[in-house]
Order: sequence, then structure tokens, then C-alpha cells
Amino acid sequence: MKYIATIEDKEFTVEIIDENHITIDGQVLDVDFESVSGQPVYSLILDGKSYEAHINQGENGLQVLLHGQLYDVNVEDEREKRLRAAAGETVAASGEFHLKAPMPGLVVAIPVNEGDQVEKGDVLLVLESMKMQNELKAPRAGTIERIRVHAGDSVEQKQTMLSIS
Amino acid sequence: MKYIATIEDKEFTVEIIDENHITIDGQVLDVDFESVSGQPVYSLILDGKSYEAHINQGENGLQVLLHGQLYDVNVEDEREKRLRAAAGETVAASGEFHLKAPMPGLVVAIPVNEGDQVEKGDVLLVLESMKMQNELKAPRAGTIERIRVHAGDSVEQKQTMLSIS
Amino acid sequence: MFKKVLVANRGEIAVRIIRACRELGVQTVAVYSEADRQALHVRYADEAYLLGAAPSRESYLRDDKIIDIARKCGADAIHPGYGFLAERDDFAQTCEEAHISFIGPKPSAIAAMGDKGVARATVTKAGVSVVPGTEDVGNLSDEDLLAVAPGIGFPLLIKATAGGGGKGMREVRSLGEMPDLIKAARREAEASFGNGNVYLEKLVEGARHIEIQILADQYGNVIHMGERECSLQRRHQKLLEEAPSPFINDNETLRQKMGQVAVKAAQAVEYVNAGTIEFLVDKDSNFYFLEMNTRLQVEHPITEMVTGIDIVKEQIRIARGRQLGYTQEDIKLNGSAIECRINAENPYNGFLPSTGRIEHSLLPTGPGVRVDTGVYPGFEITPYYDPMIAKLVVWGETRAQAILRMRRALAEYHIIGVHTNIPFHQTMMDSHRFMGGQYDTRFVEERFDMHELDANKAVNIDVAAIMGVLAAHAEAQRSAQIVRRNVRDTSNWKWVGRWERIHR
Amino acid sequence: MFKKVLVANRGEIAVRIIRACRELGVQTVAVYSEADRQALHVRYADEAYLLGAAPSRESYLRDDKIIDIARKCGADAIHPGYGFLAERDDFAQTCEEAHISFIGPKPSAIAAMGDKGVARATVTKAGVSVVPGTEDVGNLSDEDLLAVAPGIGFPLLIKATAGGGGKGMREVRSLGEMPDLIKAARREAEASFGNGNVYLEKLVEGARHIEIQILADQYGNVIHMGERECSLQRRHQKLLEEAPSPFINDNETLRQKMGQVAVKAAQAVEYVNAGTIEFLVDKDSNFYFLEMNTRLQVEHPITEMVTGIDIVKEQIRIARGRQLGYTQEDIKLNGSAIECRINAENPYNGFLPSTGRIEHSLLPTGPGVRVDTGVYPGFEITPYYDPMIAKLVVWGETRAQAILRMRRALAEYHIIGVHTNIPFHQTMMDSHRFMGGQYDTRFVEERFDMHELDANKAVNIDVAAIMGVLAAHAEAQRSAQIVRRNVRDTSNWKWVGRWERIHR
Repeated sequence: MKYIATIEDKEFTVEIIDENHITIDGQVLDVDFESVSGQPVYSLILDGKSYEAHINQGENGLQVLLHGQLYDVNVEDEREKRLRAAAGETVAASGEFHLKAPMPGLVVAIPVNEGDQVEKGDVLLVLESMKMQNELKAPRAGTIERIRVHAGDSVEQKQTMLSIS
Repeated sequence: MKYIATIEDKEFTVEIIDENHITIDGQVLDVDFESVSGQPVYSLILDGKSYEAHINQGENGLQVLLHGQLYDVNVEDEREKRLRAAAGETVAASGEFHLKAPMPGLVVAIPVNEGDQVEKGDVLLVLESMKMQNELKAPRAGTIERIRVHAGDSVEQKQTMLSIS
Repeated sequence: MFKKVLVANRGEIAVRIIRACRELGVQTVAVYSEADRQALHVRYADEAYLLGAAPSRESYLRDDKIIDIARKCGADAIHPGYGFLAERDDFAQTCEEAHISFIGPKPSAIAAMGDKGVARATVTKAGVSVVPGTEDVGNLSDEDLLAVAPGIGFPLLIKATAGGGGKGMREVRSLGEMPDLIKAARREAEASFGNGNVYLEKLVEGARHIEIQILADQYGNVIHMGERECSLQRRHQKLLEEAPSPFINDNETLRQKMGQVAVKAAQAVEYVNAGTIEFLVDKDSNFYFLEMNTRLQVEHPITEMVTGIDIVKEQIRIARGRQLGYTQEDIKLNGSAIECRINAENPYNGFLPSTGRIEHSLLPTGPGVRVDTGVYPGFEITPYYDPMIAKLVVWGETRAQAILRMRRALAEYHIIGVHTNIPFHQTMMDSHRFMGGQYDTRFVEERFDMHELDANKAVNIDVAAIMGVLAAHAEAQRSAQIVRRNVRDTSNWKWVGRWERIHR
Repeated sequence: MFKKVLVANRGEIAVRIIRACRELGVQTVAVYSEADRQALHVRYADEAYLLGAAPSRESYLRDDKIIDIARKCGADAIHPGYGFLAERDDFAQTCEEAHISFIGPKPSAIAAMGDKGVARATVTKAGVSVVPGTEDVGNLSDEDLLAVAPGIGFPLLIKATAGGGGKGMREVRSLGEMPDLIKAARREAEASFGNGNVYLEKLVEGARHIEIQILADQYGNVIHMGERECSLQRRHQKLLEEAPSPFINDNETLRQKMGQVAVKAAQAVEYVNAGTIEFLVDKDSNFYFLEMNTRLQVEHPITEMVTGIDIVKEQIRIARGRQLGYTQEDIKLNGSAIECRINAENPYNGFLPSTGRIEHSLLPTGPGVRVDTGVYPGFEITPYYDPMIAKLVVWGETRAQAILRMRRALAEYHIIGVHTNIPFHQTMMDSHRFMGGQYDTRFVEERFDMHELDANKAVNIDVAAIMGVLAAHAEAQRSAQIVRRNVRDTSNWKWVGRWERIHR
């Protein structure tokens, strides 16, 4: 089974030969890979070197936390890669951005109004949680489309609070 | 719901009134009882006193490990108790005793033979495990009925090794 | 000794205090909110009483209920920990009136030091230098503040008079941005302390935040226990502290001078019990009184580790009316200690707090490592309280040894279920500026970021790629397997296979 | 310093050594059996290599494979830990020939002290008293042993010449029972050490087992680090150790005398690295050389805690050819330390070993507590190795403080999935004889049992009854609930309800 892993702009071709062997970019390596305690903690022995990482599904592929460094790893098998190539790389910087509550909390202030133009980095909303006021900022420029909450509202985690088009 | 708990020869009548109240031998107490971490660890707040215990199903009822003390607690509800009383307490010191391996190990020696008379406390079998030789003794007097293993055999946990009638 | 102490707090500090009581043979009483029924402090205490709903105002800030519980259960003392009611002179007063010992200073000392304006005035009178700022006491209006600001000069800080821990604090670079910032500071101060009063203070740039721990008994004996270096902060929240300070290092003269000034400041308010004097120290070793924390500090363990003195036990003994167990001559700093505050927050996403259930954890242990925590696997991190879930403290014979030990402890520490700032601390421990002790209060925000060490990242990038692929592959195999047959435990496909082989 | 150290061991001691290497900036190599793929030492090491199947003979005792791995991976030193290959002079010799530093004494010293007969002869020559017994060296036949026994007198001990840790040891009360006991001892010695030779030793009754830690460098410097009291044993296995010994206590003269004799014994074999001289001490403070352990001891942490010296780091430095970092004058005992060995065994069922998966654990932490362990939640305790899964070590300013701290630490320690001897230690900590320091090597077996404190048990018997009923009731409710509706998490019926209420 052949996979292509992408980290930032680097591509690695990893082939699973059998339970204990892989190749990376053509080079054969001994591997012994196991999950620990039934948790998203993985132990890898790679040609004798011992590594341990936390691996979680992130929004952009897998998040691999290894030796205090976080890597966003996008993994595709050959078929997926071919399909995506055929589809012409339509990973659009798509339409709306929905600001979701990253944690439950209390909306303290919404310094923008519907219809406002915002720049990347502008504060969209102040959310109080864990005794701290957290400023949630625009990830890109756009127009405030719809504000679904009011100052004073309690919000649940992942609740959509406003949108930018 | 009324239960009878027996520890050694003491009996306690405990009635569950509602989620937060019980009586024990008639006295009403506030309770708040919860399992912790989904484990057999239980936290009890009883009239303001905080207790914690490990509770497991033992061979003779529940084993409650509380403040470094182990209690064998036999719990029956009223119905069970009545049924048992009706059946005339036929908890016989029943027929055969089967010596089961308390852990996986290697049978090192069997100092008894089929047909032997043994006394309580006699060594029936020596089992090696965790680098130690463990002498398994007769819990009561009787006759060695059937020996199912030989010195040198590996045994699995709970495997029956011999019986006393 | 006291028979029974009520701990009016939660989390790691409540556990810390319960442990000290246990080790003194004193009974303990926990109080808890509905969200904390399964918290460690409730599990570890001898008695536990429900305060109310999860929000602090309905539980841990309910001084009336707490006093009531203390009375009913016969507690003869209350330890307030830090935060919540710890610096509320009215609470200390109520305890006194109820004939319950408050394990902390007298109400008058809390009041004098609690209002930052009064504190500055008091210590100035005692001959201690303070950072330039509004000397006025009490409730300054927005207009007053705006009028006074240019005289102090920019940059300056707006600080909550009832404040602490960076709450209700804002930095101002110009008069123009000041009105909005005052509003924000007041709002936060109001929410955190129930008091929106603020004051102004000159921002000393390139400054270090160094504090002196003191202990004082009821007989006028006051000693200092050396300093803690607390300059590593983010949004005025301390993240990592060390003792001794690498800036003071072996400048014993400066240490003693600061210690003596700290003692003087404490004496100015007839201070009793444990307290901390915070100083700003500029590059030329001039130091200015910032404020006094009239309570146990979060970071007290590093002082315990270098002095060998259990500060919480000493607090309890002092409150009981005992003389200090140590004289100034007994205080010798031995080795070096570092504390990393482990917060439930995501260092890769603007340090946003992270809530959820702790699914699994593996604590670093072994020589020279101490973990103070109130959480455990299965415990739910709620949004109601501070994101600090643990303190990882290490001791080493030298600062270099302590750093190496902290690195290995951080690498061993696993927490699954919430994000934590462990990677932040790991990055810090690898930072050359930190290793060199070359940092000030602006370091974290201005000259440090999680990507600073991207060179390190390159070292293992191929390993990360391989692990990503193997995890994805295992997941795919697993899904396929579930379809094919009913496996008991599919979380660990290879291990199961091997285990079965071993047992054949 | 070494670049890379191979740790030829498993479990807590392998983890302990890896930590020391980490903190010295040295790379680490783990070796492991098939049963230990997920063991902590494998997870924490920089490199890890499989040795073979689970049984020690096919893995941790495979000296050939270990040397081979060390050569291939470029390790410049091997630390053997304790047990397994630690006291095998041939292994140390092979290391030497392969130009790999053996972190321990020279092969000649291991050989001299490893055969108990030779050891007794050697130290006797150096003027150290030994317990009366068979002075003869080497392989005594059953007939020889039976002939010599009456001369030594009963009771006596049969001990394995290659022995240690109580394995291959039997106590004999009369000549009649001796033949069977010799057989049993030889069988166990053969199984444990591959060598069935045994010798005899007088059993000193009412004796204390007290040992002296020594450190020696390659330049002839030898220091002693005070004693450890190890009298609390069961079947000659140590269960709990303390430093200093409550028997020696402040008898500094006796301590120094024993220390000097220990140094003399070490010098008699030109000893290098860390080692321990075990003594039997009778009621009149006469002390007899028992044996020398030419390796790191399980219980070394208590000496570390009272001296502040990291023995494992010092071992590595010595092996690297450094001079001792401390002189005899530097060794000051500070406070008191206790170690409880946490074994996977059931104290309520004849201390039978317990195997299984650790489902959950909660470690005691906080001031003065150290846990050395190689296990964690999710790890499987197999029947292949020693049942010791952790060492719980505490320090206190005084012995009384240490006992109080150990009590609270034991109460905090939760291990779910296997039985442990934690209740044994709890009972011990509550025992008046232990508190008074009034115990000898026979105490655990003859004058202590788990039911000694049944009076304590009566205190909470009603609480136990209530908890039993509530657990049974909850279980019944749970079963009913599963039938009625599909609940997401039924493990925690009430909590779920409350959590939902909070979130409404």
C-alpha cells in the first residue's frame, strides 16, 4: 500500500511493505508501530530508534505531536491522490467562514456589525471562558454576514456565532 | 428498596429512600455516591464525610477495600433474603473443591497423589510465577480426587489443577 | 494544632493544602461546586460539602455559605488558598468574628495591601521604592485616569486595584487607545473580583518580575526565603517560574537587599503568615515594589524545593499561634528549581483554553520531580475555572541540571483529552535565551514563538510523515477488520496479535 | 561523558537509569522482550531493540544478544540495573573485552563478592566479622551440608551461593527437615540463577538487616552514604526500607563504625562504583557482614533522598572515569526517607502474585513524594517477571513526618486491574510497633498480620456495608437502565445526570 504524506509543502512517499517494513522515498526501514493504552498515543520503533507521538484527526489532516513539535500531516493513498489530481485540485478557498465557539463560554462583546468589512486579524468577538477573556479574530478579510449571538449569551462549544463571506 | 448487607457475622439493613437518602438500621443519612472515572472506584459522601473505596465482585459477595481495610460484603435484597430463608439456608459446604491456578505459571511440584488424605493447610501444589515459587495449600481436609496436571506443565489462570472431595 | 481545617478552594491548591493537613494529622473539609463533585480535593478530604452551581459566584465565592459550613462541621480554621476569597479582607474579618482562624494575614494587612494604591502609599512611607504611577487611593474615574496618564508617561499599565494574576490589566501605548482599554480592564476586574476600580502604573521596559517569599509569625518575627524569578508571562499570566533567579544568581548582596526591603514592606502592615512581595527589577538592578500578594502563591513549591521548608505547613503552624520554626540564618538556597504551569490550552491556536474530559494521563515521576495537580484520567475540565490543571516542578543541583530534568519530565508527561501548553514549555526549555537566563517580562510575547525552533522540527519531519501514514493505515485496517469480524479489542491490532502469540 | 548507554534491564529500574542518562545528556538504548514492547523503558529510550520471547532466559538474560546490540548500535556503556545480568562477572568481563564500559565494579570484584563463600573468606581476612556458617567455597554436596549443620547450630539458613533477594533461601529449624529444604533451595536457585549451589549460615534471631551504601571511584576513593534499614521482609524479600535506621537513629558512632567496616570490605576487593554491604545487627549492636551487593540496589532512592545525591548519575560518572564528586565530609543525612515496594500481589490471599492489565491508576504526588515505576494504565502485568511494579518513596523532616506523609501517599495511590500490597503497607504504617521502630527481620512473618488492626476495621464497618449496598443497587439500576434505553455512558449513572443538568 502506497501513501503520500504532505507536511507543509514537503511530500513523502511511504509504502507499507508488510507489518514490519516500509519504504520512505524508496529507502527500506524496519518499523514497529503500536498504539499505547488504546489511546491516540503511538509508539514507533524505526530502525531501532524509539519515537512517541500523539496523533489526532485535525481539521487539515492528522496532527502529529512529536517531541514537542506539532506537524500537520496530510495522508492520501495513491487512489485518492489520483482522484484529486483528476478533479483538478479544486480545494477552493471556499465561500463562507463560520466563527464557531472553540469552547463553551459567555459572549462578552461583539465589536463588529453585520455588513462590516473586516481585515484578517480583526477582533470579531470576545468570549469569556475559564476566567479569561479570549479575543476571537478574523482568519481572513471579508464581510460580516450574519451574527447569530448577542453579548451576554452563553454559547456551547462549536456553536456558530457569526459568519464572514 | 431494602437491602441486607452482611459482613462476617454482622448484619446491616440499608434502605434506599431516594437518590440522596438512605437509612441504615433505621437511621436516616444523606448520601451522595458516585463511581469515579468509570472505574470500580467509588466516592461516597455520607452526611458530609467523604469516603473512597474500590469495590469488586469477589467469590463471596462484594469486596470493599476502604481505608486500607478489606471487607467482604454480602448484599441481598429482601426478596432474595426471603427466598433463601424459604429454601432453608441450603448453602452446603458442598462437594468437591477444585484447586484452580490463581495466575498463569509453571507447575513445579505436586507433593500429593490421587487418593491421598490431606489436612487443611497441606501443600497441594507448587506453582512458579513471577520468579517465585508459590505453595498452594488445601483450604480444608479431604481426599485428593483427581490430579489434572503434571510437574513441568504450564497452566493458564483459573485452570483446574486438582480436586479434593 | 487545629483539629479541622476547611479548605475554601478547589483544584491543585486545595489538594496541596489537604496534603499538608494530612501530614500534620489535621482533619480536612472540602467545599465544592456541582462541577467538582468528583474533583480530587473532594475525594481526598475527610469531609465534603456542596456549595452550589458551577460558576464561582454561586460556589467558591459564596463566603456566607463557606462560613456557615465551617461553623456547622466544627472547623477551627479556614485556608483560602489563592484566588477566590484569599485576598478578601471582609472574609478574613468574618472568620475572625466567627472565631475561626483564617490561615493568612490579618484583615487590616489584606486591606492595606489589597488596594494597590494604599499599598503603594504604605510602603513608600516605609522607605520602599515603587514604580511611578497613580498614588491616589480608591476609585479613580475614567476622566481622572486620562488626566493623570500623560504625567506618568507611556507606555503604562492599567491595573485592577483588587487585582492579581493579570486580570483586569491592560497595557497602554498612547492616550488615544486608553478609553477603550480602561473599559475592558474595568469589565474584567468587575467580573473577576466584583470590583471595577483600576489604577495606572509606569511600564518599566526590559524589566524582570522577581518576587520575595516571606514568612511572619504573630510575634513579630519576619524572615525572607529568597526570590522567585517570574518574568516569563503571557498576558500578565505567569507561565514558568524559577528559584533562584538567573538574573540575581550569585549576587547575594542584591538578594539580601531585596529580602530586607521585602521584610520592611511586610512589617509596614504588621504582616503575619506567608506572603510575597513582587518587585520589578530593571537592567541596572534597581528594584521597585510592585505589590504584595497577601496569600500563598501558585509558585510556592519552587521555594520549598530550594529551601526544604514546607510553606503550607508553616502557614498552618503560624495561624495556630506557633513561633516561626526557622530563623533567617536557617534559610539556605540549595540547588535550583523550575515550575512549569500546565494549562489546558492550545499553544498552536492562540493559547485558547481547551475543555473536555481527560481520557488518559501519564505523570512524569522519578528523582527531583513534583507534580501538583487536581485532575486525573476521567475528570472533566469545565469552562468555569482557571485553565491551570497542574504544576510540574523540578529540582536540580544546578540550574542546568534542573533544565535537563524539566526537559525529560515534559517529554514524559502525557495528557490526552484536552490540549495543553506542554509543547510551549518544551520549546521554552530548548530556547537558547531561556537557557542563558536572558529574558524579561516581554520575552514570551515579543521575542518568543512556538515556531522559533522550526529548525528542530525539520529533524524529525520524516518521522512525523511516517507516523501519520502508519496511523492512517492502522485506522484503515481497523475499519476493514471491524467489518470482517467481531474483534474484542480493536484499539491495538498488533499488540493483540502478539499477546495471543505469547500465550499460545 | 558517554555518548550512548545501553540499559540491560526492564521495569522501574530501566526507567530510573534512562532518566539519569537523559539528565546527563546521554543517549539511551533499551532492550526488551516480546512482552515488554509497550513498557515504559522502551517508550522513554532513544533506541529500542527486541531481545526475544518473554521468559528472561530468552530475553533479559541473553548476554550474547545484548553485547551484540550494544556493538551494533554503538553504545559505549552498559548499565545492568539490578537482577538479570547485574552480578554476572562473565558478563562484565565480556563488556570489558568488547571495549564497552560496564557501569559497575570490575569482574574480579563481582566474582569475589558474588560467591558468598568467597566473599565471607575475603572480608574475614580483612578483619570484618561474619555470621557463623559454612566457610567452604564452592559446591557443597547435600551430605557435606548435613554434616556441617549441627556444628553451626539451628536455626540456620540455607542460602544460594549465587543468590540474592531471598531466592533459593530456606530456613531450617532441625536436621530432620533439612534434606527436603536443601532440595527446594537448590531447585529455586537453579531456576533463578542457573546455579544450584547453596551454603549454610547461622540464623541470628531478633536481628536487624541494615545495609551501608558505598561509592568508590577508580582512584581508590571510597565513601559511605549512611545506612538503610531493611528488616521488614517476607520470605526474605524486602518490603519496606527506611533511611536512616530507627535502630541506629542518632547513634552516630555506630553509623560511622559500620560505614568504616563497609569501606574496608569494599576495599578488600578493590571495589569500584556503587555497592552495598549488608549487615546483620543484633540487639547489642554487634554487626556481622552478610554479603555485598555489587550493584545498584532497589532501595537506593531513600539514600538519595536523605543525602541529596543522585546515585545513578554518580555511577555513570564513576564508570566514565571521573573522580567522586563528594568526599566523606559532604555526606550529611538530612531528614528521613521511607520506601514501600508496591507489588502486584494480593495481601488478603497469601500474597499471591496478581497478573492482569492495569486499567486505571492514580499516583500520589505533591511535596516529598517520589514514585519510581515502569507501569501505567493500559499496561499488562505478565507472569514472567518480578511482581514489583512501583516504589513509593517519601521524605520527611523527621521519621514521624515521613510516616505521616507515607500514609497520605498510600491513601492516594490507586491501582485498578491487579491486586497490590498497598493495604499491607497501610496496615504497617498504622502499626504501633512500626511507628516505634520496634521490629526485626522476623516481624512481618511472625508478629504482624493483615488482621492485626481489626479494631480499625470496626470503625468503618457500617460505611463498608453502605458502600456495598449502594454499589449493588447502582449495578441493578444500571442493568435495568440498559434494558430500558440505550444510554451512551452507563458507567456513571448519577454523574451523567448532574452533568446534563449543569449544561441545560
